[in-house]
Amino acid sequence: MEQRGLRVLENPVDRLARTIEALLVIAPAALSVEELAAAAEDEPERVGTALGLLASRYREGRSGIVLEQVAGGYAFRAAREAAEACARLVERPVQRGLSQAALETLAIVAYLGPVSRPEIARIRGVAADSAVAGLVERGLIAEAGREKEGGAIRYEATPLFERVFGLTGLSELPRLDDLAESDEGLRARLEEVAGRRGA
Amino acid sequence: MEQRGLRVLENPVDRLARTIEALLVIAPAALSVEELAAAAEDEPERVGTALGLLASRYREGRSGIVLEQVAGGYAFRAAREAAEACARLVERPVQRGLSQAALETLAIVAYLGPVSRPEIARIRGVAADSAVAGLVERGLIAEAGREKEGGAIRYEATPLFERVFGLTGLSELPRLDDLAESDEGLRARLEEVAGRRGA
Amino acid sequence: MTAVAELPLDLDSFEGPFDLLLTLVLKEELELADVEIAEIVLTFLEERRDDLEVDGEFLVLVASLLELKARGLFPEEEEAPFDDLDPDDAAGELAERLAQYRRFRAGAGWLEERLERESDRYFRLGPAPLAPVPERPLAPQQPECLAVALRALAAEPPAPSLRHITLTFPPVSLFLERFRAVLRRRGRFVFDKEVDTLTRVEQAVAFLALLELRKAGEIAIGQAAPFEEITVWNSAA
Repeated sequence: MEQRGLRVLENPVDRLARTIEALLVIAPAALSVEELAAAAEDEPERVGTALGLLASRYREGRSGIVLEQVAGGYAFRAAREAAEACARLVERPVQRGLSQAALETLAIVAYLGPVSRPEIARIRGVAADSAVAGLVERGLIAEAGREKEGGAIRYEATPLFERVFGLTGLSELPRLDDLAESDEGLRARLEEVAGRRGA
Repeated sequence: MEQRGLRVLENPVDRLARTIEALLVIAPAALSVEELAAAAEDEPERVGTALGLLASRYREGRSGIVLEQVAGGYAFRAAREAAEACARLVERPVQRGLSQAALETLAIVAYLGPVSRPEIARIRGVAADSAVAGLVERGLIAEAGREKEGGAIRYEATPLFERVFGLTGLSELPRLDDLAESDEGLRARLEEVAGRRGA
Repeated sequence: MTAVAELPLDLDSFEGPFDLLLTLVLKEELELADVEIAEIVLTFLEERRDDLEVDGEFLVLVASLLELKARGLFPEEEEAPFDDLDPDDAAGELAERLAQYRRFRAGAGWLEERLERESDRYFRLGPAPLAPVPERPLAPQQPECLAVALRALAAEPPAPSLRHITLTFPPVSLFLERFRAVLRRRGRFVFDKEVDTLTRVEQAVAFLALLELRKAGEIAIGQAAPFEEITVWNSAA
């Protein structure tokens, strides 16, 4: 009975406000009043009222979550008083080494580049999408045009890669003459072995 | 002056709780108590106390933002009552349309990981290449090194897997022996069928 | 339980759901040689709905049964290609594998239910809209680790284990050897009689072997009229 009593007393804007809280906490980008209204299936004016309610609740000094109005609409951000903690969260400690997937992919790009994702996948025997994306994000490899018009994007090692590995140029990479006489031979050998590995 | 007075009165855990709110609202994945404590530069026990405070504030029915314990840590998610509005806002590429083959492969990786494609294929009796590639693409499993030098790549379940399936960790998976029909159950069905045939 | 497991079978040798048949076979309470696999396939086709997953599961299970049956049909004195795997071992391995597969299928079922139960749990994937961009600095690295990684990729893979391919049908080479042996002993044979006791799949593989021998010029083939018996003899004879 008490619960029902509570529900009757609930301000209908409160429920809309909760829906908007939910939408903002999962949104990958700022949401406009119209987008919020469409998702909540409610009136834009009522959404505006609810946003006003939330703005007073999620504000500096009162909450660690702050409702911010930006060009694209509304989004939650971290309170300024927590800026240092957030910086410590985001700034990862210096990483000592690369994962096996990243190292293999980087070695292929460094020795055989420019090289496309399908070529990397053939040599490693497994899709290279996330490893390539990770290395691009780190700035260790970068796009270097396409195989041909409309072909796959190719990647090459960057100057940052050379700095991190202490090289003044790719010609300083350790030699692999015992594996193959030329880059082409090396590529052929890697693809051939990968074909037999099958995984 | 009034502001200074307010600050002196403030419960110190409240400020830590606001810092944790800020960290959780920007985090791309669940944060462990240790990660929160390191970022907030505070004691893990006090972080635990603050999380308890936040759990009672951010809970179903009270808030559109819900604090949940998942994937070895804590994370904000949308309240279940707002699910329909959320569905109108975002697609869910990770969990949408997982095929039977993908679910079986996922179960094998989650229970046995790190495990290689040939091992998965042996258990399922069919090649697992496309199922594995699809699960990697979705971020539910990830590479975990090779079996040995030049051997097959092994895979393991990711924190995203735990988050999507709402698990605090892989240890929360039920024992397979409890799930599969026991010999006793089969025996009972055998006798039932035998009885039917005799009648 | 899935559709395949509950497929109702009404065979001469067995009546009941498909998974019970599998269980009885694996417990050796039912002789697989007496089980008409073609009938199982026909029943499945009658009951079949357009569901690729169910089709796939059925294929896996029927392939397992066929494999087991095919092994049982080759007499032990024949030189089988499964040198390291006698029929008893094969049955044991298959039983173990099917039991393991069942356990993981149950695990998959649990995951599916869990996903359904959690379908109203939404959370953000990826970074927050106004979050600071993370940096991931990397310590100085040694170029040698790149060479090591590439050498490992160029290394010969470990010899593949036969355990991965035991679900395949009998290889053509088995019948090549078998037909050559028969011709050495007798000089000629009637194909139909030679493969009479085999299953359709085995007969198909045997026929491929016949074509292969013909192509290589090792044998001559004669047939009086379409659908008549095929006679095979040594082409050198």
